[in-house]
Amino acid sequence: MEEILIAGFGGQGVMSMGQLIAYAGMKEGKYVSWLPSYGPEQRGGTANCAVVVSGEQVGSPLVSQPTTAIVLNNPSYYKFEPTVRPGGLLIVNASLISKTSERTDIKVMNLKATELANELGNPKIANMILLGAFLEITGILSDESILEALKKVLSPEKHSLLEINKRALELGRLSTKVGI
Amino acid sequence: MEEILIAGFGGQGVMSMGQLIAYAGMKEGKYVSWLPSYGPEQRGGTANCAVVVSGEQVGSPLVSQPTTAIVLNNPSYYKFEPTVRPGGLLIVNASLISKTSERTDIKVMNLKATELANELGNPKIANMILLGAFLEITGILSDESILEALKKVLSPEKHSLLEINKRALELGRLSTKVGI
Amino acid sequence: MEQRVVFNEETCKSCQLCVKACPTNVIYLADYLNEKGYRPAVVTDQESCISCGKCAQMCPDSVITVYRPEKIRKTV
Amino acid sequence: MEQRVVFNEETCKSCQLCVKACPTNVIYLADYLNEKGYRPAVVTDQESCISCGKCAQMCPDSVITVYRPEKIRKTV
Amino acid sequence: MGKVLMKGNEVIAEAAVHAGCKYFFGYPITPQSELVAYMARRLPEVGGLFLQAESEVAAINMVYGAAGTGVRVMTSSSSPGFSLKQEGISYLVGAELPALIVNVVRGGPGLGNIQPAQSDYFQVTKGGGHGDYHTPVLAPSTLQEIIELTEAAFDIADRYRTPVILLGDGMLGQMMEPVEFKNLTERQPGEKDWTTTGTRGDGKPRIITSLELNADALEKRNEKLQHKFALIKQNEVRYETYEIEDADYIVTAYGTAARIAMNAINNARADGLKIGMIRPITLWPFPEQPFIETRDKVKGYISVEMSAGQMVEDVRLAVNGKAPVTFFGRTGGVVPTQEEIYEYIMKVAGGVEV
Amino acid sequence: MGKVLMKGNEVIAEAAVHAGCKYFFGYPITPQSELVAYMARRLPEVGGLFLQAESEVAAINMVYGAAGTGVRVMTSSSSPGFSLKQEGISYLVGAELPALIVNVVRGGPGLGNIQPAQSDYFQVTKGGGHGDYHTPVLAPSTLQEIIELTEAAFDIADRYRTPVILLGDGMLGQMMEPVEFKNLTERQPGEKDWTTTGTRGDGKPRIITSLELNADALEKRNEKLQHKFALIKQNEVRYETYEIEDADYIVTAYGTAARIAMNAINNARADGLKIGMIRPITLWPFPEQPFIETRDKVKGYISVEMSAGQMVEDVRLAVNGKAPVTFFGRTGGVVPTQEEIYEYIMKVAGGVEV
Amino acid sequence: MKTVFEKTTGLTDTQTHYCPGCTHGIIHRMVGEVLEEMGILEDTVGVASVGCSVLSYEYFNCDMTQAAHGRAPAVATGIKRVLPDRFVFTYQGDGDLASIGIAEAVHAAARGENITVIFVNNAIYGMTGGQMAPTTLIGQKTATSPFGRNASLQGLPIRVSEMLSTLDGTAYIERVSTHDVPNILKAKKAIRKAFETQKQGFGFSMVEVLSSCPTNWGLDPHESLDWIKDNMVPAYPLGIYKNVHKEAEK
Amino acid sequence: MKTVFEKTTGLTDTQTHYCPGCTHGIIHRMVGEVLEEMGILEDTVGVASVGCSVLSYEYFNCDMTQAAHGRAPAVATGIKRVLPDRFVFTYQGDGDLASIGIAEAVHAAARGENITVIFVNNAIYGMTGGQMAPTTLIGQKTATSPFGRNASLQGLPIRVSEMLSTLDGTAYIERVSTHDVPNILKAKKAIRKAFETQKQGFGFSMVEVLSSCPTNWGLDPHESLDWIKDNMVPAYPLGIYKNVHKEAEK
Ligand SMILES: Cc1ncc(C[n+]2csc(CCOP(=O)(O)OP(=O)(O)O)c2C)c(N)n1
Ligand SMILES: Cc1ncc(C[n+]2csc(CCOP(=O)(O)OP(=O)(O)O)c2C)c(N)n1
Ligand code: SF4
Ligand code: SF4
Ligand code: SF4
Ligand code: SF4
Repeated sequence: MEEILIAGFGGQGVMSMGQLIAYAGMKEGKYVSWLPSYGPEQRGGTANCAVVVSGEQVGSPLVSQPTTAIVLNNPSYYKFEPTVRPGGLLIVNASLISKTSERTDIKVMNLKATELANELGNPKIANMILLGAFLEITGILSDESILEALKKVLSPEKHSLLEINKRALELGRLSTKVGI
Repeated sequence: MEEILIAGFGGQGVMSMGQLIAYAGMKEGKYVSWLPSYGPEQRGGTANCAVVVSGEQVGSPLVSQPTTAIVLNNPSYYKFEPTVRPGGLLIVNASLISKTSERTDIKVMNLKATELANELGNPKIANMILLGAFLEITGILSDESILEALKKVLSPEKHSLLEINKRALELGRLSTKVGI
Repeated sequence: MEQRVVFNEETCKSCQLCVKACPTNVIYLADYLNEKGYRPAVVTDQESCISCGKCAQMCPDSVITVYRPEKIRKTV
Repeated sequence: MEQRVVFNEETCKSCQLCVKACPTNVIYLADYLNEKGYRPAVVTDQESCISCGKCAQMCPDSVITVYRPEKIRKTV
Repeated sequence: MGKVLMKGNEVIAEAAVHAGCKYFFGYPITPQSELVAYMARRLPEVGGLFLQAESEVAAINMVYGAAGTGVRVMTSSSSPGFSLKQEGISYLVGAELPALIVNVVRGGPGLGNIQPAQSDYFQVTKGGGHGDYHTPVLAPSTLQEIIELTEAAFDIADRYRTPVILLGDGMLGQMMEPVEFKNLTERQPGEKDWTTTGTRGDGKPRIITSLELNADALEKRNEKLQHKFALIKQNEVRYETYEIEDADYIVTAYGTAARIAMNAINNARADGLKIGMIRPITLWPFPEQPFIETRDKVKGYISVEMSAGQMVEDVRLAVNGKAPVTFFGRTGGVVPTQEEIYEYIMKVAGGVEV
Repeated sequence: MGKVLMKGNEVIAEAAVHAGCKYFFGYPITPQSELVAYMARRLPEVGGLFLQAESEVAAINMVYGAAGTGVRVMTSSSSPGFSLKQEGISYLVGAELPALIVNVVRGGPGLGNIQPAQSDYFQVTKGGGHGDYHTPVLAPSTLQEIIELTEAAFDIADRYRTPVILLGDGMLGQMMEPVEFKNLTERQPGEKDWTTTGTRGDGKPRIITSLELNADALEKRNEKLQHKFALIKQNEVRYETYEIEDADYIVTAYGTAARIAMNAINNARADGLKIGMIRPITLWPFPEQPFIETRDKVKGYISVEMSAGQMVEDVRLAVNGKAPVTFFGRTGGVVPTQEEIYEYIMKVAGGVEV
Repeated sequence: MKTVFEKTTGLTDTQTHYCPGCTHGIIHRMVGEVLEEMGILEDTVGVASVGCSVLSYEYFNCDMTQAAHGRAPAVATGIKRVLPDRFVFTYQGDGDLASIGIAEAVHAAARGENITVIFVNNAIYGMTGGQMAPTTLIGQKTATSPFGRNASLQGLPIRVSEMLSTLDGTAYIERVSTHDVPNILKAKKAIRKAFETQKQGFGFSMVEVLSSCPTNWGLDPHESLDWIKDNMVPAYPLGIYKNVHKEAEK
Repeated sequence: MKTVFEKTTGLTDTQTHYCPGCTHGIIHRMVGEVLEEMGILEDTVGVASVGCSVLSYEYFNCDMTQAAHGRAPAVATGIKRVLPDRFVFTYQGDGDLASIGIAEAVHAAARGENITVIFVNNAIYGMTGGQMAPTTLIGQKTATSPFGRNASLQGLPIRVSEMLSTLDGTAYIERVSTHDVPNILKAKKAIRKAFETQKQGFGFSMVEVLSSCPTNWGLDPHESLDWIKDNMVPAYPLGIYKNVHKEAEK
């Protein structure tokens, strides 16, 4: 069972990252759930969502000790870095987060995703790069499922963006190997 | 324990008759209660009140089988004549009610109270004449207590009416003897 | 003479609004009570009624029906 | 030169209403983030500020304090 | 002052004035309108304020505002109007504001009618509004007791910073009975260090609120509330027992139903049956103790209510299966007669269990 | 149609549309606003009508009006807004009008917060409004079950001429989970011979009302209502049991708490403890039967709720003293973790009774 | 004999429970007549409110729904939105409409709900025994303004027609009176106009009818009519406040 | 250096949770400044409503009470009637005041409650994520008017200042805007005037402030100001609608 927590500012695409994972999980016949943080507090501060991908019926969609946390800004880093389950994974958008985790019981991946996204010509797809990294490391879902999910999630008029998203995913996967 | 029901049109003074009895009972150290019918239905039809005068704490102020019923109009007559407890008393304002009770298990007193009141010069005190009759027959309260109660109930500026009320009470008592 | 103004006496509540509304003052309260205990409004002097209908317009209880005699044309 | 316009940078939310309100266009967003993750508004060219206070009137977060240099009277 | 004959609704009002309540916000509804009218005349005499609100919703929120200033304040209504106050009551509890809320119950559901009923028991005892809360509920059964409980209600409200409900019914509200206002010293609410009256002289700004966006913090607050409820349960339970020592069967009833049932019990006793009574005076907290003390000895309990059966659940909870609990009730504004209660008692106590 | 990923709030809305509901009147409130927004987009597509009411009070009364014409109609809200609907719900019951009312519960009391809670259990099951009434309450615990129960809710509403409550919480409303709308034939309410739609063709004028000034007549009506409630109790109870046959301890929970508790139970089973579960699906009528059938065999029951302890009273009533009943709860919007539920189970089942 | 006046089929035969001389009865009759004359009795659903007129559902000879206190416009909205081709009207007192129900009235008006509101302003709460209404006049004594309504304590009367007329959704608003026959005839025309407005789908129509409450005013029925004329009419000027028909003509 | 502008002591140091560029912050500042300048911070009790400004109780530097959604004027009434010598104000959004709370607003106004209402009209529900308000403009898309507000379906916007001004109990009502500095200066004057009205005991005062909601309008903060100017101001004309001071001068 993967219990994933994705957190950042509103507008960084954390909610849709989570939905893509859930969608793709569903397509692959897994049990999934997605739960957003909600309410006014997300306005000023951080937004986050919890995704569970499991072989069994999902009990609680709440994720208090994620197997993977993907954090996209400083406040999220401080809030969730300590909660990652020992043996779990922490993916950090190092473009926006200066701190580096000193935990040794988890795997930490620092990725300058915003810079990479800029290179691809669209700073908004930093989230897809992080997602690519996540997929590469955990291997829980195929790119096809994610892209199929993307087609569902993007409105038809935005399908032109599919290509760049695909490239972002690939770049994310790649970056885990070359260690950018 | 006396359980008295007084019924008639609104405006015939049935409510205040009941209050006078309750007040006087209280003055004489008895346990008393007074309960009005209330609500919009009294507008078109009949108003009534239930009075209990007792040597013991009053349980229910409701009177379903009165020991005495005093009825001042036709609808009240029809409604309450059958409910009087066997051995009880029914006092009828015969000026306004044409029917005569055929019950033999109760004492019936038909009194042309409105005519008598007119003779005293005030048709509005028919109720006091009926009250006088009630007091005379049952003997449960003294005139003094009733008059004292009347002083309480009438606003000071209406104390001039005390005298005629007193005469009405006396006339009511008298009428039970001469059989008017 | 036929009735020009007819009262459904049982539904009258003695409010006298018709009495005041009548321009010919032909309505008055009877000296008996209806079942509800009200003295119903009545008209005995039917001839004096001019069938204006004002009493009926004013009556809150739709007690009153008003008729007007047909104009009788005689051809001589 | 003293500061004419001072920003409490930590409370700035990058809304840029001050930027647009400034008649002399001296306000811009810094290229760093404050703790909340916003690029705070700043003024470096303090001399060009005319102490009009418009930015402060416009700022929804009371970030800005504005000073005006005292008129210096020299008695020769 | 001696005995006076007053209507129940007026007794509530006068008792509140005696208890130091100078502010009333309310909306007319039968069968409690005399209370509102009494306050309209009476409060100006004591330098207080009566205001007819535009609705029950507005009234309870005016009470909320006034309560926040620290004064003793009340509102009153009857069933449909009381339903409209549910959000406001939940707010009062959440913001911990003391106030007296009177419900003179009538027949329901919906518009129902205006006759006496006890069918709002669940609403007042279980929390008719949202959230985890309870409010103390006091249920007088005579007009004299109204006086005592109205005063108690204000004291409890202030002591625990909580709204308190006084529960009557149309009969209690409309009837007259002699009452005596004993020589009361006018009660005053104690010092309150949480009021919003302007900071003048009392330091930092204060806030009255029931909002707490953070779940953990709200849970803390709720724990504080639950602690308060536990304290009230411990300290404020009231009830009356009658001849329960040797009773085979115990009738339980409150308010109007209790006074009528009492006559029936006396008749049954006169006929040789050993019947006792437990009369809850606080409906919440419900008096469990007298049930716990008797439940292993008696043959059964009979809950008599002017409802389709509500308090009987609390009786069952208190008896906890240790003895049979049966129910007799009338609804829709019908007040049971002592005769029918007597009959029911005879049926149950005579061996025919229902 | 296959599986789709949807938010719980949207699932409720879409399921209602599938159930033939074309009319929605409501007022936004977190955490159910997506439901309102979904209806605003969706209902015009099916030729229905969405109207944002000026308040929850207006919304429930618009529902009352629309329900009287015979169509399937609904409203939805969350705790404080739900409290405001109490008078209206009581009217719907009194006038016997079918409708669906959704409460996506949040932390209380008062304004509280917008996080998931189950603290409106009393309000929805005991009758938060005045008068002797109950409404069926359905509590789904997965998004797929929302579909099933939303349809059932409309059917029950029509069958018994009663408002029905669908009870969720912020988590169920906000989360996404795959759901499948099975090939449903669009349901239609049956013939209704009591609607007010103009007499055109259907004879004498009809009246929809909850008023009955005469107490005896109102009691008759109430008896009819009580009879209806008895029928619903007989026919509509729903619950799910899990491994209760050999259970030493039975956890009971509904909705969100149940799905989380299920994980804890599985873990406890894996650790060798014999734990089962009873999950009430209808909260009213409360499923007494599975408790009656197990209460003489088990060592105890554990009620797990996102409240300070409400359903536990109904559990106690059903168990009737035959076995210990303990309670574990979190409040104020805190959702319990399966770990802490597991711990609590271990504590109780491990011999330490609470 | 020709029939000049007979009871309308718009009303049932049930005798009303209104007090003697209460003009609720006159207003009922006019509404019943308009429904009859327009031939729409079969197509009408009326909404009775809570007040003395709560039992009007037994008097109007058409389908009727009883609404919670103040909520008649919301209930009417629910009906009308489902059945846009039926005529829907509410019959509300001033306590019901102007006090507890002002939100529902304002919003039905603002939405331009195509319904007709018969608003009976008798400056008091009749049903509950004579308490102050938002329309109670300054100085008027009621059960809850025992010293007379005092502007500084209880504020000034709400002139509902004037207020609602500021809302763009309103199509026809007129204030009429029942204190004599000419005014009654005018009142009936206004009621007809309001239903015509609904027929044409123009939106919210309301007729505010000044009415008496002899019982709670403590006056006899005839004095009550004078009291309307002498006290209410000056405070509540009669006339048309909103007229979409006029505007449509322009 | 002379201080031309610094943060008012009328506000606490707590940073607001408002979105970047939301003009709630400007309105807070103005109210805080007026309270400070009039020297009445210690004598004031504010009433926070339910909406984005619910946490304003943490921002205003005076005693504050949080009211249920729409009921702030009733809560304020409760406070003011007990403490007539304190200043009591409510701070309410358009959903709060004009939708669920219109009854309380109308009645506080009609009673002439001597309170000040700061009415923030941003043509939308901010807090709950952008639903239609009674003040939403025709054609405006919101979460609950996804096809644009349609007059025949959802009715026309309520112009609250105009409507309340018909009530005799109101003493001062002005509509102002926050879309540029000159208007902000005017807005502050209006707020001052409103509190002065209360000080003089003249009765109900209200300032309707046109405000932005960049988040839910989907515009950036500056575009939002333009949207106020270009779309809201024409629909909600600025100006004084009721002025007891003027009348007093006469
Ligand atoms: C929620 C609620 N509050 C109060 C009442 C009590 N009540 C019944 S009628 C009424 C006032 C009626 O006055 P009005 O609307 O002016 O009509 P009238 O009786 O004068 O014709 C009130 C307050 C109620 N039934 N329901
Ligand atoms: C009784 C109740 N109903 C609904 C809500 C949900 N709610 C909170 S704020 C709000 C609307 C706020 O809009 P507005 O008043 O315009 O203020 P803004 O957020 O735009 O400043 C609503 C509907 C609630 N808290 N309570
Ligand atoms: S107006 Fe009608 S009710 Fe009144 S007295 Fe005349 S006939 Fe009778
Ligand atoms: S107006 Fe204020 S918050 Fe906005 S950018 Fe300027 S300083 Fe920052
Ligand atoms: S109380 Fe007044 S309004 Fe009601 S019926 Fe009697 S006279 Fe008419
Ligand atoms: S949602 Fe709108 S009103 Fe609320 S804080 Fe953000 S911009 Fe301001």
